[in-house]
Amino acid sequence: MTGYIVRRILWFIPTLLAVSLVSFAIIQLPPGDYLTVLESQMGAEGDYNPEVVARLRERFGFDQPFMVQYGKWMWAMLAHGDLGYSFEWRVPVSSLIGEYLALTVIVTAATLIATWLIALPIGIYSAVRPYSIFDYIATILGFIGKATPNFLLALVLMWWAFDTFGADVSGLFSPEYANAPWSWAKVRDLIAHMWLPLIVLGTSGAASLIRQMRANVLDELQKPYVEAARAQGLPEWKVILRYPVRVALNPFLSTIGSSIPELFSGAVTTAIVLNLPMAGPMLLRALVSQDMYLAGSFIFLLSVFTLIGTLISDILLTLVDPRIRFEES
Amino acid sequence: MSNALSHESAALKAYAEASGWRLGWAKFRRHKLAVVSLYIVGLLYLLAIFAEFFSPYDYSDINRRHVLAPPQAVYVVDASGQFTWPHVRALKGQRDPVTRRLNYIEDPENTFPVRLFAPSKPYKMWGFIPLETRFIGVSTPNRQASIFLLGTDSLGRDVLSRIFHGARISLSIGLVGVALSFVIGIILGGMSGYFGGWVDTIVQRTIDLLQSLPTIPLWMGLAAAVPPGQDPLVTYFMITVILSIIGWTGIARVVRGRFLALREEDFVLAARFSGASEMRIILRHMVPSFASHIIASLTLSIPEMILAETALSFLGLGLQPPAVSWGVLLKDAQSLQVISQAPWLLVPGLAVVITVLAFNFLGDGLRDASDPYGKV
Amino acid sequence: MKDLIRVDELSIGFGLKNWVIPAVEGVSFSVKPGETLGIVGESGSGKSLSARAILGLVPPGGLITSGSISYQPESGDAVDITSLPKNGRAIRKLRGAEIAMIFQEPMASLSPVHTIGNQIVTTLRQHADLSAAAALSRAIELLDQVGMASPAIIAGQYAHQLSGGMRQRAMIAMALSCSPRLLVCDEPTTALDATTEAQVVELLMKLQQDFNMGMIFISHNIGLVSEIADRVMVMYLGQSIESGATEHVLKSPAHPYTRALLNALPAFAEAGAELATLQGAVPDLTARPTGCSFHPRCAEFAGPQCETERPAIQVVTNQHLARCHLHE
Amino acid sequence: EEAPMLAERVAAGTLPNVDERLPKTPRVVTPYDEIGVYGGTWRRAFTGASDDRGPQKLMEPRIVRFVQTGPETFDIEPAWASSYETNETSTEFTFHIREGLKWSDGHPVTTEDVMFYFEDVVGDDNPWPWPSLMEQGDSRAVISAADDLTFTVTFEQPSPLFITRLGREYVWMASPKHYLSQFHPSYVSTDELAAAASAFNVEGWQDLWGRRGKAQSFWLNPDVPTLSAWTVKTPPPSEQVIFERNPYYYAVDTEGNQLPYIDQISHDLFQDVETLNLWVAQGRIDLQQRHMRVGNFPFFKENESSGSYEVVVWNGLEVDTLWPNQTTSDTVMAELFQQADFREALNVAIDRDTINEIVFAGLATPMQAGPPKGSAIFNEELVGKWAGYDVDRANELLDGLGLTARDDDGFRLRPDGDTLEIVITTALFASDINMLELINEFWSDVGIKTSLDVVERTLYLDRVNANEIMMGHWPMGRAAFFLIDAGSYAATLMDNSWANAWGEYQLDRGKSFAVAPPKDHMIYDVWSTLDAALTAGTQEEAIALGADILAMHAKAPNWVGVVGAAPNLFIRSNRMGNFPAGFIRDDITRDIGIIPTEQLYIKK
Amino acid sequence: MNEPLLTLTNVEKHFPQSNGFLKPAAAPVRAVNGISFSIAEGETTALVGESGCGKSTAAKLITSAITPSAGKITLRTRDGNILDVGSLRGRARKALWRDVQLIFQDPFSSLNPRMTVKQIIAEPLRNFDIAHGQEATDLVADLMDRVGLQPGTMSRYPHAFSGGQRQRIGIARALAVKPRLVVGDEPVSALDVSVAAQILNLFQSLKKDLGLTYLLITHDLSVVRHSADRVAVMYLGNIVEENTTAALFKSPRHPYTQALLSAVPSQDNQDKPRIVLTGEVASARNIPTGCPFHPRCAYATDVCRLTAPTFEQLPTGGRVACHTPLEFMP
Ligand SMILES: Nc1ncnc2c1ncn2[C@@H]1O[C@H](COP(=O)(O)OP(=O)(O)OP(=O)(O)O)[C@@H](O)[C@H]1O
Ligand SMILES: Nc1ncnc2c1ncn2[C@@H]1O[C@H](COP(=O)(O)OP(=O)(O)OP(=O)(O)O)[C@@H](O)[C@H]1O
Ligand SMILES: [Mg+2]
Ligand SMILES: [Mg+2]
Repeated sequence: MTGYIVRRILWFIPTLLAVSLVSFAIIQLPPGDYLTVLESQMGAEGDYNPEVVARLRERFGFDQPFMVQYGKWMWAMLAHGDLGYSFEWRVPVSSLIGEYLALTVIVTAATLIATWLIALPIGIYSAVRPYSIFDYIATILGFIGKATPNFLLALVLMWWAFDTFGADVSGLFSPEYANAPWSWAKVRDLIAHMWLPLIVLGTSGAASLIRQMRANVLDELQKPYVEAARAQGLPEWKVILRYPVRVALNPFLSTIGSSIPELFSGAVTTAIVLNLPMAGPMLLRALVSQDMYLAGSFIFLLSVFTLIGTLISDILLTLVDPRIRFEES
Repeated sequence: MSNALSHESAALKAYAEASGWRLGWAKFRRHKLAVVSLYIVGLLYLLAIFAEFFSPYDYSDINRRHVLAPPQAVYVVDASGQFTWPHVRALKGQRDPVTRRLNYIEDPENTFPVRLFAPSKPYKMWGFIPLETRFIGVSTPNRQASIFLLGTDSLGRDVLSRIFHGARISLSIGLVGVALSFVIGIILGGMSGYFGGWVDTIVQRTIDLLQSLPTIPLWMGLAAAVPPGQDPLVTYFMITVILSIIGWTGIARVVRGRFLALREEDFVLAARFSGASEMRIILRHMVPSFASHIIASLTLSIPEMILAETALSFLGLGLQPPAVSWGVLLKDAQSLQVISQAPWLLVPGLAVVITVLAFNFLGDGLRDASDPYGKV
Repeated sequence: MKDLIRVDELSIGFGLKNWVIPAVEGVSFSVKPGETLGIVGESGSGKSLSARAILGLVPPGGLITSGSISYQPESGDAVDITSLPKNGRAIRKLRGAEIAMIFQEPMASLSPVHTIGNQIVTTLRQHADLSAAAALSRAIELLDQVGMASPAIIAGQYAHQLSGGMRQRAMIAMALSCSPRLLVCDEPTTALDATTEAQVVELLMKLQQDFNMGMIFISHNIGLVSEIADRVMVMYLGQSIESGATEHVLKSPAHPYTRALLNALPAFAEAGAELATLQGAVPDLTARPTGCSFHPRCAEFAGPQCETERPAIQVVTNQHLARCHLHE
Repeated sequence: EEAPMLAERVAAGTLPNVDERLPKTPRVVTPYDEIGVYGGTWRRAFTGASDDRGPQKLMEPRIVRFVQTGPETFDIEPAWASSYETNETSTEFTFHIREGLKWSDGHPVTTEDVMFYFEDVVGDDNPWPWPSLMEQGDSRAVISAADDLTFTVTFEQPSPLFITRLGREYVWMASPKHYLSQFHPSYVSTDELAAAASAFNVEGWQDLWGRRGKAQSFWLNPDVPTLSAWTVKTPPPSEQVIFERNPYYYAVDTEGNQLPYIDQISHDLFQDVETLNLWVAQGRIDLQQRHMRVGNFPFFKENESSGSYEVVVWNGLEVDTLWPNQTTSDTVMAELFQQADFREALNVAIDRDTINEIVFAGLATPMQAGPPKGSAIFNEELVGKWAGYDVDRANELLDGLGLTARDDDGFRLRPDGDTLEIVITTALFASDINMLELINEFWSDVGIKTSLDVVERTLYLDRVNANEIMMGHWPMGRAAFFLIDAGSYAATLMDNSWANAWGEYQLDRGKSFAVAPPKDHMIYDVWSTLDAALTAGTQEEAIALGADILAMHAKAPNWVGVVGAAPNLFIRSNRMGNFPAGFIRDDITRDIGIIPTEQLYIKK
Repeated sequence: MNEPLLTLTNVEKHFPQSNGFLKPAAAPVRAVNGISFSIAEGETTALVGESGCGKSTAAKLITSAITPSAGKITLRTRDGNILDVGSLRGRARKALWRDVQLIFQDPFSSLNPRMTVKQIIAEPLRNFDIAHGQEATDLVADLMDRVGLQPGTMSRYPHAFSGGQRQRIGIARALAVKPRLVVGDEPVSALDVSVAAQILNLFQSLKKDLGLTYLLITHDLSVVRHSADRVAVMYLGNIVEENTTAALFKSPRHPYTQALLSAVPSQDNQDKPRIVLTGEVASARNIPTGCPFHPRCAYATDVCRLTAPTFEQLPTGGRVACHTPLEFMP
């Protein structure tokens, strides 16, 4: 087991290098750089000064070739854990993204959990009573959630909440807590603001989860060991929960890792519409303004999360499903 | 056995000689939602292909007198309560002096009968077939006469016509994107699954890598790299390429999995014993076996592409007006102003939902049908 | 001695839209304590369905259309299992505790995600008021009884960590955990190879003696049945076509189908000799032949009534019954 | 009088008395409506780092500033200077610092801070480049301090527009030496610089300086002393950026109350403008113009009561304009564009009223692009010229040019036989696609095909700079003092250029496509007159020369102005007092900064 | 009969355990661990043994579906040449399949569900350039007739056939190239008793008609006794005993063979005691040292634990790999 984890972690190194290279390449793809963006910003504000730009260009090293810039970034990251510098905010990236990433992780995790909490029981029930009215309703509702673009749903819900309750449902915090240090009240405030993002983000994921869970449980229900458990005289609910559901859950554990980038991507548009202080909008801004180290670091860190998520789900899987360990040894 | 044979019914013979495709179709037909979806998808494509004809107006026709007009109802009862030929009423717009909002009132006296195959301003189908008839319209070609079944946008353009035209891009972006993904996915996935070894390792690692990157930033990065202001067609193509850069990984996985599984199948070994060359084994024995699976998973990835297009447009990274796609139309509708005052501009969203739903159900049905020999 | 279980004219059908396909038709048999009934027949002849019906486990879609299954508890009156509510408390009290079942596929019948010990403990605690620890030590004891070398270790292992034979023994331990009075074995050795099969059969026979269990042993391995069953029932297309003491049925079969079946077995044939084969294939349930179900394949045609008339059960000799016009 | 918030601190002894904090002669600001009350928080919103100008423009620490004196007239007043003098030839400018003026930390402001700014902050070896404002011709101005409170700016050549430009450009004229010198290599050692950089969490000491300098920028550094009415308390990157009143602010109202009235300004970060609109409708915004789009006018209006605010309209000075590039690389088109008749046809083929009605809800003014009314060189003829809608005339002109042949779709053919198609390039941010689509419609009515090329802003500039644009769409702006940005008239302001290759020729920056205009072209006159105006001895002279340039442009249209005076919407909550309506909003006049924001107050 | 058709000499097949990148290599699976035997032309040889002992691997080696890790497999071709089966590649390997064909265990997975019976059977005809077009169709009809299928059903898909019929299709396909050696990997174990009988009869008659040589792999000893001329018994990758069927059944010499035979229920050995093996089946991943059977052998001695017995020719006929073979019972 430990050997396995160590090996997996060793695998991280080449993967991370590749990920960082790709991240860096992505942000370098668009023509121009941060300074062209700055130029046009300055132009719009009427204080364009070519000399400023020229000085900055030299300072930021934009005139150097791609690999040199990448090398410097990597080296700073490896040597000092320094993610680079945000041109736009004029601060080191690391000091900027901490809270955003934390909130992203919180929202993503909460979404994941909420989706599971909703989808799993429904999926199980649909499997136990396939082709019932409930099954059809759950399926159709789930699919509608999946089919509706997140940003559209977010906007409509936001308007609806405002129009009917006059409520402000945007953001993750009320204005009075936005800058407040973390406290119990702030956490409560966060929870109170979380439901809308959860609905928007959750609906898109729930459908697939329900379908998968339903299919998995249906599959498992056909297996002889379920019949064997019944033959043991166990009550039906115990039969279902103890056996097929346990087994059907495994595929889900394995999707933790891969659902992170998916959730995150869905969250970008939602976060923009709902004004959530999450990584998505920040990343979008960074990409648009070509704030390359900021953007690169976001992409890089998200990929790292994904990789860690995959690792965690693999480890969980080996812990939960004894068969996997067997195949491993 | 001979008498058993002679007793056989025609139906049994048909079953016995039914190919996998036929069996699959029979199985597919049992999935009612999928069948309905198939019709819906078919209808949508029909509308998209003949958008000019089915649209009551040109999608770019500006109606200065009908800016942000609400959907017009079709009446079958006239002002005096009598049943009449279906008709629409003239709309009269007025700007609110304070809020400057345009309000429209219907004039029950001034009505225009609705006609199918109505004459219209000349237009060109697909840009080269001149026509003067549209599927639906009002018969009196008069300044006040209008039939905006889904209202108009901020330039008085007919939303319905725009949805039909937008369908062209939105529906084909899925197909083209999926086709591209399919080509890349099948080649790489096939190589990976068939050759195994280091080829497999490289392809697998690449897929892992691509899948560990969050999609939207990847799109954003790539979309930002598309030189803007190209010919819309070029932009369109670039966007599909971008979408399929992610899309192929999923398909490659499926293909690889199928190849790996099939490689172990006895019938593939049997084909080898029958002296079939590797090429023939792949093309004649393996590909037909997973083609249906692939089609099913392709169908399921089309809606993803359609949604992706809308998301990209929403982020301002997709197509730009004057091109029309559902994403572009939805981008227009992304404001509280629209939701509160012209909610009909959200109808393209409904089109997206219906299409994506239909594709999902269709894919579901195809997936069930893709294994015609499996459990019923 | 009273019959432990008595199945009377049991019919099971599968509903298909508006008509019912009879999968088991009028099957009757009984088992006494300490007795073994072997059920043989080709695949699809309704062996498993009959066995499952005894536990009230007819698969979804299936329906007991007529007949009764009366189980005689240790004390009190016989209960009709067919009249108990599906998966209800009454039937659950019997399952596992009084009537246990061993399934065909040992790998698939054990939960892949619970340890062997855990699974036995669950059964034990379901039926007896035991502490977890007591249940576990009982489980280990049981594993020891079925001949596991180091039962404590096995209890902590998962199904996939065991060999086929061990899995089957674990299944047996589980089935025996509540000392059932009737053990239904549905092809318990089909998945095992010959040497392992021998181990399992040996064990079952020993345990039956120890506990004086009634046993129903389903198999299409006639050789095996001949070895362990006291009485044999042969099934064809959902009907019991012959039944009686093992030596009667297998040494002097009364039904042409049984005869044909025995002749088709290489084990019973001369080396190199042509095996007698049954012509045709087992018809589909939906296309059950009129008259005697077996008549299209029968080599010993008794007359036109075979095609039109359903044969009734005939007594061949004492306790030896056959459903054939030949014996009218 | 002073704010209760400060009075408390005075009472607690952490702050000197208000008389000691104010200069001897504070700037007196006349409130628009009434004397305000102290206190309250002004709630605004911003989009992030790149929106820094939003908060900043509320409180720029200017030495002189614009004030609006009439519907479309402006004046310049001294701000933290008590007065200034200009010599007759516009070469010498003397400024007097208010006596007793203090930085926000209480440190007195002296000419030392001015000299520090010019010697150590800007210039070649300094963190920030020399401001172009401080140059005239080829030489730089010389700054000299006469005493602690008086300094003089001397130019070699006349610089008639110096004061006007000073009211607009980002040249603060003084930096708090006592604070900033600790980050400057001339004053401290490299080690100390490195320590300072790391204390500010930046890479190098250079990052402490400049537009987004962590130490120097008053909106990023709570510690940097400033002369603005509020100082930042919670700087970005934060969800909510908060400014708090400057206890040493140098202005008072007419009753001698120290300004500002408002205690705090808070800026909430938003990602998508719809969020902001929602905040507006919910009454979460007190006063804001940035990001409030005209298209949402009905929405804002309809939610006025629910959000208890009012939509206050100011007018913009910009005119939405199309720039036919007479030197476009498509030579056939270039030749056509060079025909005055063709350009006139383009102009009169547009129904500006309809555009105004549909795109601007009828709130803007259809007009030709030129300086606005109220500007010193307003040219009525120019603004009204070719702004009517006359399809017949347009057709007549086009036919007159021989463009009579048509293609299958009814579009005119160019002399070379191709379809006459104009590609309009526009940058997303600047334009309303709807307007261009309407123009597309109008022009097709006279047989001219158009296609739209919507590009990103940076790319637009790239294209402009490479002469890759056939017709640009960019507002003609900053026209109130048109000489400041007279490039539009001389084709040398590249994004507003109607002849990029000629403009480049004049700029002489070595672009390969630069080409001399044809002999006797009016542009030569424009260039020479403009040169004369910019170096005229007095502002009056300069203005007179400017008027000449306008007259040259009134002969034939060089661009296609569409609508101007577009409404700029302010959301003003009902509790916000002293905010006037109907002002001009323009970047030159510093947007909202044209009103003294310090006299705004929150009603109790 | 002097020169055997097929000879295996010390053939080994080890499957390296691929645990993926960056993992220590695990011990290989020694699926076939040095087996030697030969098959004479016209004979039916049976290969028996427990599940997992390497029978299928041996079949694949012989049919050149996989290549041996060590040892030599030779086939005597029609013109008397000796072909090294283990080293064949490409065209040459394809040529081998004209002589050697495999019948699969599972009649359901070995037929491509998307091809008609005609296409399936015609596949080798086409690929080996034996017949095309109408000629091929006629040949297919002929083959189907021979294996007892209605030629009229050739345009059907496999899903319309029963298990026994499918197995016949598989046989017809194998016979299409007129092979000399047919390897059947448990060809009847998935089939019902009565259907299995049909197939076994078919084998017998084809052997008679076409002079085929069979290698039958099975663990059903009653099938072996009925159909095979010779038997080879495998245990954990090794052949432990080989003899004529009659001799082997009469007098097994290896303790494992003995146990195996005793486990087979049949009417006439009802009174014989069953020999129940104790101990656990070892796996090919971890073969015990010495005699691989020693942990389960009732007669095991110290020698058995230490040294592996060699495969010796016995004076009484047959060969056995045992230090202390059981007594010969004539
Ligand atoms: N869920 C079901 N739906 C429809 N038919 C079924 C179902 N379960 C069993 N049957 C049918 O009932 C008949 C009897 O099945 P059963 O499982 O009892 O056969 P069996 O004798 O046990 O066969 P085997 O030896 O293959 O286990 C079969 O023809 C089968 O097709
Ligand atoms: N490709 C392979 N890779 C690794 N191990 C293999 C491979 N093929 C077979 N083995 C292993 O080799 C051993 C022998 O396998 P083989 O299939 O030859 O057994 P068998 O005698 O045919 O068994 P059965 O009766 O179950 O078919 C087994 O332990 C099996 O797990
Ligand atoms: Mg069964
Ligand atoms: Mg095998």
